[in-house]
Amino acid sequence: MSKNNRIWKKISKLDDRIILALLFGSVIVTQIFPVGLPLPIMDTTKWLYDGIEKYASPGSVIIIDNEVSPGLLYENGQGSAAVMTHIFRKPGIKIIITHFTPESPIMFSKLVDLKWLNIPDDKKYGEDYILMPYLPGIETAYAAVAKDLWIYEKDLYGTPLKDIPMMNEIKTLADVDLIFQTTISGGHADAAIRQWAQTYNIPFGWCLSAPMLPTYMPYVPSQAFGAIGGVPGGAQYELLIKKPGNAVSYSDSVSLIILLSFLMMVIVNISEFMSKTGGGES
Amino acid sequence: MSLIPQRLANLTLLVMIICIPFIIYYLSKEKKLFLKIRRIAALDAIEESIGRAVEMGRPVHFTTGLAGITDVRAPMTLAGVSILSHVARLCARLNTRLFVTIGDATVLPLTLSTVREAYRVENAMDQYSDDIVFFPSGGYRQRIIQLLQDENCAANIMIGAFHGEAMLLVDGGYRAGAINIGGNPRIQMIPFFVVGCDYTFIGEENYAASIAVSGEPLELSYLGGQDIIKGITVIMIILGSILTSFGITFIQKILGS
Amino acid sequence: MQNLLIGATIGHAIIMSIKTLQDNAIGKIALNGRFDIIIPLALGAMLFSRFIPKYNWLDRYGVGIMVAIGASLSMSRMVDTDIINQITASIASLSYGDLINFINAIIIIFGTTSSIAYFIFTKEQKGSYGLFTRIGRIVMMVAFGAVFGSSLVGRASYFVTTISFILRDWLGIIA
Amino acid sequence: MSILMRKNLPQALTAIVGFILVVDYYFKINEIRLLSDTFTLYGTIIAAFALMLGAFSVARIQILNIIKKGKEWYLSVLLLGTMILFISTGLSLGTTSSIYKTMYNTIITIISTHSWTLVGAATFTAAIRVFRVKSIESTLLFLAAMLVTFATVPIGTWINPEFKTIGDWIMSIPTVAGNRGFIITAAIGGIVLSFRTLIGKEKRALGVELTES
Repeated sequence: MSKNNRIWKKISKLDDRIILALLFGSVIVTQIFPVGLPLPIMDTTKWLYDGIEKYASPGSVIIIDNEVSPGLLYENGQGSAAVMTHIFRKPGIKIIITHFTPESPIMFSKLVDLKWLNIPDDKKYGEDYILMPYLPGIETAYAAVAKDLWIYEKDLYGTPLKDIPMMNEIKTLADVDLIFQTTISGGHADAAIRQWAQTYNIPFGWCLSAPMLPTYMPYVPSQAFGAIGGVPGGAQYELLIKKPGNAVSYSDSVSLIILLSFLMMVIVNISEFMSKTGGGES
Repeated sequence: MSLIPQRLANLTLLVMIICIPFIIYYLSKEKKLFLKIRRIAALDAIEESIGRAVEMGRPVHFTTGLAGITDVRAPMTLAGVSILSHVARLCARLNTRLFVTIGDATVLPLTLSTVREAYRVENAMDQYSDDIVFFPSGGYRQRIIQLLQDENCAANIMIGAFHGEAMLLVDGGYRAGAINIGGNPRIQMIPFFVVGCDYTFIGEENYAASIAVSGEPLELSYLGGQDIIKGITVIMIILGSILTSFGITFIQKILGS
Repeated sequence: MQNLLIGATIGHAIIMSIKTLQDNAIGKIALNGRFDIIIPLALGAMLFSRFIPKYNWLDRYGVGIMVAIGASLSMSRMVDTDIINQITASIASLSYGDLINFINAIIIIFGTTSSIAYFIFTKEQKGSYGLFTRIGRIVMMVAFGAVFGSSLVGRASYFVTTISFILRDWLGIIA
Repeated sequence: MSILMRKNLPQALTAIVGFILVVDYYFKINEIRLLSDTFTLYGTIIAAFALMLGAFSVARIQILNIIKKGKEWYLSVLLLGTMILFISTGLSLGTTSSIYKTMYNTIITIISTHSWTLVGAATFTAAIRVFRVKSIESTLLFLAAMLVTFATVPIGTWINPEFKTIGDWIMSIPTVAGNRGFIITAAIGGIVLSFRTLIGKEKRALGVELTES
């Protein structure tokens, strides 16, 4: 084979280290010299925002199903924090936060510690919002909670529910006006939309992981009014609620990385083609 | 005792989905109906790739994915195992070396017996040894990539439940210059197989292929029953759209929406 | 590293299960006098019989109930969320609206139906039907493309987030 | 023990409980409603045991490994040590205590986050390297991926604002169509599978061996 041919072959077998070096470099550069390109806002994100604006009216009861898990904290942590912040800003609402993943109760406090989720001072624990403990058995647990919210004897901190004022008029899921779920697990997403949104037809919003978003599009907007996926969704949502957040500042780096990666894909394919056809003999 | 009206359509459909397979089974048992699974490109590709491996005198690698048989991903793994028996038989018949890796210890007994049985049926027990199947406990990914490199496999067949690591296995196979054949019903992972593999089982094709190779009449009739329901949904959508275009919302009404 | 993680995770899992039992099982018996809760407690305890070879069949009772609940709950709802609602959502009117609307309707109707038809396994994909299923495959490829693209962005942003977390919060290179 | 107690009774139990829960979804019958509520509650409690069981079986393997002085037994010791540390802290101080949270965040959150990042990065590079435009289909896949991506990242809309419109269109029309076919067929398969599990015709579905093994 010719010399060019060998070069093409070398390029087509691009080395991991080169790619990683390029990516690292681009991240560092864009982090140090941010350009601040305007971030586009996808329709689904807008739908989620509008839906929450619409349904989180004063006097409404809202369930936030928080399934943020430590492994993918950076995947949908910021997105869910942004939406939660949006919900918490609404006046005169009661919020119940449920957990069906063993890790998620701690992750909620992690979101607060990281200052991603800021709870306004006028929202009092026990009067305006309550944290429920973990309940095992995904599909079963969702169904059980839907049938009777008082299946929890105590809240996360071990206070009996009957000593918590806001729970007096909330009995089953029929008293709930809006559900927001943040999850990276298909099992939880399916269970929630089946056992909660469908069975009691309650407005339902989603914060999923980036790969999950397209696969759950068939439910949007017919069964879930909106959805965001991964860090991009989080960044867009932070723009919408005008919360100068973390995710926004990454958009430059992500843009560059994506551009580079597609460029590399094209190069690899071309060089593979050339090396196959033994092209470039001159 | 009163039926919840808006769930009538649901109940009807459920009953249909449950009953039709049994009717199909009865019909096919009575020889009134003959079912045959359509060509599945990836399944033919398996034989082709093994043939190629034989010509090159290089081994074949098969993995049943990360999951075991003790959680909801069990059906995916089992589909993989029944395709494994097909692969093992081919390898035994064509007398080429086979490596089987599993992602979860619970699959080990099943895979072992499957492979042994395959070699026994092809009476090639002289080629069989228990270390054809091995469980890379810890570092599943790295061990498989290592194996693909060291043994220089000519075919890398991955059927079962895969997660984030799928792409890396594909990459391993690619680097070893093997034909990649992937199968994974988890839709989030399929694109990675489609871009990387030479042939891919898409979604339910896994189960269909596993039935095609095992050829169990009951399974086959279940599949046939499902196909009828799929046909009905297709007709409903098209008919409904045509009617709706003329302002008749009959289908939506019977579906109770 | 990995062992630390596994150890911590299963430790956490055990804690969580114990807490649940304390609050929901023992609590219900103590506070509400629901003495029937003893039944699931017994069934749950029977799950551990799988470690005793002689009595390992005992766990089938507990498992059986869990499976029954899981399967029946999901199967009855699936008909609604994943079949009926999907059908009604795919039914689109071709008559009203502009050209774009018409094209979208066509894509939704034929894309959905043909991709369903692709998964009909007991009919050979020949002739015009074969063409139809081919359309289904192509539509699915576009869908997969969306998934792939979304995953790429997801992974990229995940990568960036973590790196800048390291740069920012650990090394403090960036203000 | 007789086959009745070993096999038939558990299967019958599964079928009955399943039947009751299904009926409860379609018919308004107070007795059934009461029963199904009770069963669902039972389910959550048994599930707690199942969670514990999973953890125990991992621990058991490690203990056996230590006893047998198997390979890398010291790692097993480390694992069990961490586990015991967590359990003791959790039980004594409670999971909402700051100490437990700190332990949790320093061990679980950091390690798992970074292992995920490594896998993510590796997958990313692999995707770049392995992506081959072989056929019309993979070309379409590539184009769809590119358009969706460019609609999500600023640079795309900076190059041309139309990217967003196209990306949104792909997300809400072809993606929906393709995935919908997927969802419907998967659901039909899933329902059949669940039913077979209920009547004990499925050997290991949903991960349980309800038959003699």
